[in-house]
Amino acid sequence: LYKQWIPDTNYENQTNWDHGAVPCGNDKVKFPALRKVSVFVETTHAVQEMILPVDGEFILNSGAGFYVVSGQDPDCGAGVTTQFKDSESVEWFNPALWQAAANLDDLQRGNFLFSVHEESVPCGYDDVVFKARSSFKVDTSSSESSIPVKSVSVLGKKFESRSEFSEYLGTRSGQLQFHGSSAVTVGHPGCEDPSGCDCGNSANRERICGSVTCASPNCRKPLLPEGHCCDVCGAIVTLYTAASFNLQTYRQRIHHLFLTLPQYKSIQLGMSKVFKPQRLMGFIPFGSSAVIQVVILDGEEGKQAERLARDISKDARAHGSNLGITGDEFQASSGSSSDQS
Amino acid sequence: EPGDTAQGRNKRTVDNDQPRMQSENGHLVFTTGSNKEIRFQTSPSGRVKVDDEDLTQLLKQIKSNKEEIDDIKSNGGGVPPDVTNKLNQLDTRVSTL
Amino acid sequence: EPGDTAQGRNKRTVDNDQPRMQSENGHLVFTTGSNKEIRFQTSPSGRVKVDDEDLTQLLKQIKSNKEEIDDIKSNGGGVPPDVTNKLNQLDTRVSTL
Amino acid sequence: EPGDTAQGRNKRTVDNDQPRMQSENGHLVFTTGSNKEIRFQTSPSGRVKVDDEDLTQLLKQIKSNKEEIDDIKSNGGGVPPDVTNKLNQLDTRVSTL
Repeated sequence: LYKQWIPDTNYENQTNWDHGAVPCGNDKVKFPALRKVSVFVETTHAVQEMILPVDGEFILNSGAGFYVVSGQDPDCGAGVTTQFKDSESVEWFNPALWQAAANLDDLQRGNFLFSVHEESVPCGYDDVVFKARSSFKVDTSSSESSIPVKSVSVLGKKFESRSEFSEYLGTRSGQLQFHGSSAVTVGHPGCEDPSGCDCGNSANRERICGSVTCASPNCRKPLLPEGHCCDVCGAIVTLYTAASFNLQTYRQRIHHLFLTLPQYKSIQLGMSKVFKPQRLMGFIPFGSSAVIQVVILDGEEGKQAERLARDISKDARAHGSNLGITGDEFQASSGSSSDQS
Repeated sequence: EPGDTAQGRNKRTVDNDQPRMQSENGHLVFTTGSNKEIRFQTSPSGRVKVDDEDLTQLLKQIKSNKEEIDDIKSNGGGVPPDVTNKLNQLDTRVSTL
Repeated sequence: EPGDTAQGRNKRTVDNDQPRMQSENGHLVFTTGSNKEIRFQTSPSGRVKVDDEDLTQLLKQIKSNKEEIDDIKSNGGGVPPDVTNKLNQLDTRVSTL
Repeated sequence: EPGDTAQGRNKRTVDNDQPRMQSENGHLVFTTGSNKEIRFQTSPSGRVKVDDEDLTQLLKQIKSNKEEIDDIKSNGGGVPPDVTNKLNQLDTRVSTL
């Protein structure tokens, strides 16, 4: 999948300024001396004075720049001293800071996919995208020495070779954009298995869940999906698959069959291959097996989610042999499950 | 811009990119990517000054210096006093022979 | 200029009176305004460098070149060997007359 | 950041190290702190141009001007016509003695 980083350090982003507005021609702009930052500038701006950080950079989009006016800028207020915000550390492993999509088009159109927390952060087989017209600063600290991904796109350039990207990380821009204890390494193989691949982020589970605040679930029997940090209200469908199962095709099928229906318009659905612990007689763990986990949330107590789970289950049974599905079960936070249905 | 839109796919080299104004440990650095220029465009009444020096003016001076040097190389400069003295001396000696 | 077209909206406010620094298709362009300067000022111990050349130093060199040229024009440079030879020759001939 | 903690203490000195871009009566002024440089860096294939002049080229010219001046100072430039005339004159006079 494609995972896109959400925050930016763009000059035009008013949330990056302490006064909540992009500075204009009567304003004095101050960057804290030790704010190491890369700032993308999209258009032309008037400034009265700009104090730069001791280490930093301004990336000038074509047509972008700075000019000064003599006297007052009529399109600006009385003039304030405004600071570029020294935003709190923004971490790679924060699942709230990423958007996922099946391809670049969907990414651009805003057709994002829902994922469990561990998979919201880029998996080893994912293509990572930092928006083309944007600057950023990401803390890549992790307990592992490196963070492997398939590719990384920065400022519209896609890096697919390990050496090229590590060269980029050594440049001034690279150093201002990526910091932290581990290095992002590019060139990890993509997911070659049509039935899906395990994300591989469980090693970073603690770090990922550390930045998640869970809401207290408002349902009888909250569920904890594999790879998620919080108990949720909704339903989980587990699919057992044969070699012919194709995750991408199946994702599209579910989308077309169900998610386009009006009653499911507020549903969040995520599906992926996970390793599910196996339990002998229901409680003695004896290893794990790869299954397709479909997590369904409706933002409420889970009734709609349960309804969809039953629809998916019914579909799997009716068309399982064509789809490569050999078995299915579901659990809902209402307490009901496929065992009782 | 044409070209800028096509950015996504094929830009392999690291340095083929937007110009930057950077600060490096307090140094102010202006950079451009490969094949790109840094240009100073002055208007007749506007000027670019580098620490009180008028850049445009001085660049003209470089060329006029070059012209004067070329002139000196072909036509000579002033006459060195030693030469003048020697010529005068010889002149006197020849006149009194 | 190519690229000027892309500016569209801001063109009116960014008129010629304002000195500015702007990216144009990857080139970095400093433009002075009418009667307005662009100045690069370092501290007395700082310097302006163009790639690996010390611009501050070289601008001084332009002026000292000019001074040396002026000096050569009024006082001459070294004595060309031809002249020295000819003078010596004449000197010898005059002495042996 | 490491070092971020040091911010408070060194504030006064650090401030001076921050490069600035500002308006001085409508002039666009770039400044750096003490011992800090302003640098213009193009890629190997890029250039710095002042109006229509290639600055990199002109900076080379300054140096070659200096070399030519030094050469003129030690070896002389062309022979001034006055000197040539005088030498010819003397030569003639000496020959006819």
